[in-house]
Amino acid sequence: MTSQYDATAAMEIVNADAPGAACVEDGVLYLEPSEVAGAVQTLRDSEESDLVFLSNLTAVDRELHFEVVYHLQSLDRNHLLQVKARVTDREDPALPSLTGVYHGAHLQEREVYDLFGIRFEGHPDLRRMFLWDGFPGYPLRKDFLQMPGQVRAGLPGFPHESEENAWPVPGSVPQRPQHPNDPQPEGDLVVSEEGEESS
Amino acid sequence: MTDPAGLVSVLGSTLGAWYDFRDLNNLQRLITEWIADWGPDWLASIIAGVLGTLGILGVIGPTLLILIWVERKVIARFQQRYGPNRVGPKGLLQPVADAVKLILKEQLAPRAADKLIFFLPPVLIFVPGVLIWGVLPFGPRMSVADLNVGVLFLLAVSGTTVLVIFMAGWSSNNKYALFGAMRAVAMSISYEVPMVLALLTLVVFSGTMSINGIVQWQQQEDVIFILLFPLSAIAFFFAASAELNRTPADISEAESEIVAGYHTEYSGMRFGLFYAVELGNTLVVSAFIATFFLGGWWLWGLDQWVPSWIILLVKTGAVYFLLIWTRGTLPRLRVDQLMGFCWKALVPATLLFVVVAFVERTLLISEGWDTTVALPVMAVINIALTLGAIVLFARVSRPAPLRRPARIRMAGAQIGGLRAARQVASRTEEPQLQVGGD
Amino acid sequence: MSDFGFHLAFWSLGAMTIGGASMILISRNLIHAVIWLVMSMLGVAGLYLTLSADFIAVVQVLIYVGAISVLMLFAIMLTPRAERDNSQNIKTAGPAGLVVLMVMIATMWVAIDTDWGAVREAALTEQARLIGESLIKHYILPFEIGAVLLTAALVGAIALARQDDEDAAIHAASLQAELEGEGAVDPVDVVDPPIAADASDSEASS
Amino acid sequence: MTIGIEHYLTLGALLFCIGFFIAWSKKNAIGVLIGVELMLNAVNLTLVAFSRFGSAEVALSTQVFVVFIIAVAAAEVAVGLALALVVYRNRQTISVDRTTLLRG
Amino acid sequence: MTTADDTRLAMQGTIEALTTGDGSEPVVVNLGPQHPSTHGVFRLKVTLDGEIVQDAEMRIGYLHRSMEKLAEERTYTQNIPFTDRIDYLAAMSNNLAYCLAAEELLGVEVPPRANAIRVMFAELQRVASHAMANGTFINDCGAWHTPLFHMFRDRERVLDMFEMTCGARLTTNYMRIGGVAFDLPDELLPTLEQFLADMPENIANYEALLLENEILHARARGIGVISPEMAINSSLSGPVLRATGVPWDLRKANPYCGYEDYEFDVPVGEQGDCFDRFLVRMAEVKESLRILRQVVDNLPDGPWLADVPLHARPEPGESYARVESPRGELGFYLVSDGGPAPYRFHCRPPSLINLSALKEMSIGGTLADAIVTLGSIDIVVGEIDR
Repeated sequence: MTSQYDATAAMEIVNADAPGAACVEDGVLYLEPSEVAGAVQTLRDSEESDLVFLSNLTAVDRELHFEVVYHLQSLDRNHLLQVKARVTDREDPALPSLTGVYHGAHLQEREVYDLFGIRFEGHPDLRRMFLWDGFPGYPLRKDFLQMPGQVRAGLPGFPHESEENAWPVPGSVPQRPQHPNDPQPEGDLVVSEEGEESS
Repeated sequence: MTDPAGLVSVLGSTLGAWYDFRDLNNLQRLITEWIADWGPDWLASIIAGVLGTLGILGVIGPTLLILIWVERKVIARFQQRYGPNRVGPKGLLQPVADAVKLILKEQLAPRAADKLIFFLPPVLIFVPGVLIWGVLPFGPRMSVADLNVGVLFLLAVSGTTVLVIFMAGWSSNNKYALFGAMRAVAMSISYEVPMVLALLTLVVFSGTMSINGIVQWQQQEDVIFILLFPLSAIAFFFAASAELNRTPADISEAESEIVAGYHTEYSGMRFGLFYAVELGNTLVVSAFIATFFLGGWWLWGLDQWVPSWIILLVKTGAVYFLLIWTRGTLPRLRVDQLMGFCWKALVPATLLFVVVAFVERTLLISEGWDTTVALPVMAVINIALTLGAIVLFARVSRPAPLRRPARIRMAGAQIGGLRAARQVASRTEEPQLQVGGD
Repeated sequence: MSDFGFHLAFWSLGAMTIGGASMILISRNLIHAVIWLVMSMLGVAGLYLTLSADFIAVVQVLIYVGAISVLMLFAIMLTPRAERDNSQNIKTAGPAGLVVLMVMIATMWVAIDTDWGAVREAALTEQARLIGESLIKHYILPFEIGAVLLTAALVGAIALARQDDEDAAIHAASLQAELEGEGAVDPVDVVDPPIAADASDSEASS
Repeated sequence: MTIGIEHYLTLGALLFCIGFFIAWSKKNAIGVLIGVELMLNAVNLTLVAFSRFGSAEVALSTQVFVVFIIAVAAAEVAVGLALALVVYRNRQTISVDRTTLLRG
Repeated sequence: MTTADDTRLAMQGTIEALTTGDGSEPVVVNLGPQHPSTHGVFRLKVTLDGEIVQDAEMRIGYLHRSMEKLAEERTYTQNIPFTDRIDYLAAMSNNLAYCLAAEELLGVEVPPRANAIRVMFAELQRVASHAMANGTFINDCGAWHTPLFHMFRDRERVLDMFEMTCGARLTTNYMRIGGVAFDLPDELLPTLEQFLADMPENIANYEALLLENEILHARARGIGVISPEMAINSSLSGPVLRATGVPWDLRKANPYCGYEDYEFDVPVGEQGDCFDRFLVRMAEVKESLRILRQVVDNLPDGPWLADVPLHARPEPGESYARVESPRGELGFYLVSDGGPAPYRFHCRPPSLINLSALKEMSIGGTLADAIVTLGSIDIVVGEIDR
């Protein structure tokens, strides 16, 4: 059975080599954005953690910051470790590339760059993979709005649910600045007869 | 009273009559004589020529249509499906439907194509396809042109197809077509050598270059050449199938690699011509294989009763089935493997058999052996030589990766990464699946 | 030799040969020139048939049309960037035309005027057998020399065509020169550069 | 009127002159080779004409001579094209008038 | 680009080819989106020197439907039909992987009968997908569709069984969060028994036809070789990884849906070339039949779907569930923020990641080898582009 590798043990390994590079927050290992490559290298090479297989590399747009998630798997010891790295700068998010450590990271990093816009320094061939080069914006970002009238991507509530308790965690959604293609307050865009404005 | 062509007269008076369809030559001879006595003789020769070509086109036309149907049905049967059965009774009209479809399709030409050289190949490829039929002997006196350099004529005409394929590939201004053309040219040039050498053994042994002469020699000696020179037969079969671009040597129109090879840019009836000529060539090549190695229109005396051209068509059908069979089952060889096989295997083998033919021929003549005894002995020797050559080649020429067997082991309990891999690899007991290797 | 069919054959094949040859003169594109050459050679093969030399006709088709023209097309393929126009060199075309014209008039006058003596009616039969025997019996020495010549040509062509590193360096250097637009590079400088050359050029060719 | 030897000889002469003009005036090396081939063909044609119309003992030797000419022509084309290839590699061109290295 | 630029580019190409390569001008050929053997709209820009491949560069994105963005707009149950359009040749495995991830997020307990049915259909899907993979691989080697049609006959029988249970052959949409959508129809088990009875004889025919085939050995042995270390570092998975000798199979390493109860084996190759991948797939089909035999023998009865409220709303958190799909390790990473729809829906595509080593495998071989290597990796473009 693949066991979850203990995050604190991994943190000791990383900190022993590069002090202050890793910290554990509610059971998940977070790495310093600048130290990611070195830390993952030590995790891969150390005999005890032996995380030789990069299973998954993806990113999540937590609206205040980007979160790049790595799932590292040890084949011989059969344990899996989830490592995260926060990128706070939303204008030009950048992170050191893992292509030096794992050859498998080439395509997955290009995908994250293509859909999130996170630049990976040191990646030999960082180009958009799915979309054409002139594509405006990065689709998987929460503020890449497709449907007019939406504050951000995502389903606010079940269709049958009423409006007010649509969002369980009030206050967790920061109000972001007005976006040009938001509907103007005068309501020139009439959504439906009931006139129920969602913004 | 036997007819000069060796036909036994069945009903006494039928011999030589125009309706004796066993030897179609009677018909032609009577018509030309009838014209000759009232009209100018040059008209008679022209009519004879026209009759000959009409006979050939009469044979090619329907057999081509039926062959397309037969090939698709047989390959379908290999692949556990029915093959064409919608158009006409049991799908017989499918080839007609294909032809009509191709005629109606629009004939595109790439904009940057070299117009003159782009439009010539479909016509020019038809010329050698039909010319070759002229030399094929359907019966003792039934061949349009019984040249005494028949074998050389056959090689010369099949040599010109190389040029036409090159023109097609070069002028369609398309990378795949260029690849296809280069491959086709390189391959048919190198496969002409084993073809020439294979036929050389026959010419040397039968002493004549005219194809009818070869068949008559086999009739005289009551032996068919495939028994005497099996390796030449195999070499000629493979070289001819390579010349025709058929699997396992269809690299010049390899669908999976270079889309459709030299006729990628051709559409409509132009592609139809390429396709029809390819099938026509397959038919004529299997007819020649039957003539050279299986005794052509002669079958141990049967040809005096049954019309000779029926025997030839039956043998051609058998060889044609063999060609379909290889096309249906064998995967394709790579370009360099094909070239290697030609120069490293076929050419030395056929050279060996040319020498063997010379030696046996001179022994036969100088010693004056009685052929009824000498030929079977030679046949046995030659068959042994063939098997020896094939086994020797199979052992010598295996490339490195093929020497080691491919093994599949079951991981059992050891699931993991590199360490588990080493443990699985180091296991000593017999692997579950072992394939290849010597 | 006088019936209508023979006349038809001779004049049509003659027209085909001369037409093909003259089209080579006119056509612009080199590939077209080779195609016209093939047509004129087929015409010549037909003329051999009218002269009932069938062995020579078949050998002509086999070797000229089957091999030599394909060899020329290969040469054109292997020189992709050489310009493929088939145009005449105007400076030499003028005087050449005159000389050729005079040679033609002279030979044609000789051909037509002289009396060639008794014309033999019966054509040779069984050419293949006779030529074969004479090659082995009477002309054995030229036959062997011919064999040696062919092998020499074979080995020579391969040795010339094979490209070693030195040629590659010269080829690259001449391309580089053309890219920067300077004049043609003298191969001698590439193979053993003058002493004063800077370091980069020397190890390019070593 | 019957087709005599003069017809074939004039045809051969005509072909020879065209080949000669091509070989002399073409700019491209392969064009020159084409011209040479035409000249050789013309010679072969006249030889076969002699073999057909000439006296008996000359008939065979001319045909053998034609076979030798064809063999030599093939060898000559092979070596000629190999030379053209080498010149192309060094000079990027096989046009005859621009490769004047030996002019000195 | 004007022809002047073309010639300039060609000259640069030649110069660097001359100084490095052996002197003939490199040709760039597009094994473009429309090509008979790229298994869908997948473009490989191949730089060739003569027939030798010097560089192979992938251009993908022709089938990109931005599934991960759409999934954020739909509830967990509405996302299930998306999953079987990601890898349309192994829809059941996709459904299974997504449902496992969602169940992990929602903390749902799956009844034993549902687990057994899931294992049954996952293994049936593996048999059908490997039949497709092996058939097209040999077709790329040039065999004129004959083995392909033989293997398609078996695939048809599996697809008929899918149609019997969930009405669809390819996009099955059969699994739900907490179990499967419908119970097995009555006529399924007899058909499955008949299928299991016929298959060994079919497989014996394939092995007789293909394993000793000298031309297939010549075309596939020693082509597209990759070392175990490079395979693991390039995150290859599935038959491509096992062919190099690494015995890694998620069904054994991280058993889900009760795989630990079934006794089966994991075939492992030795050289890691195209032929070994073909052999591993052939052996895996036999193992899947073994599992199917055991599933049919002790199929538990009881509920086939846990009572999960249709509008279940998971706690904020994330889950990463992985399944051994026919192409390799297929994973779903779901992040929930308490809303009805996943905050982030990511699918780990084994086809795309297996391609990261395509360049190393095909450089040095000929164009024909590159096609055979691409066929042996068994890609599905829907999964690559998502």
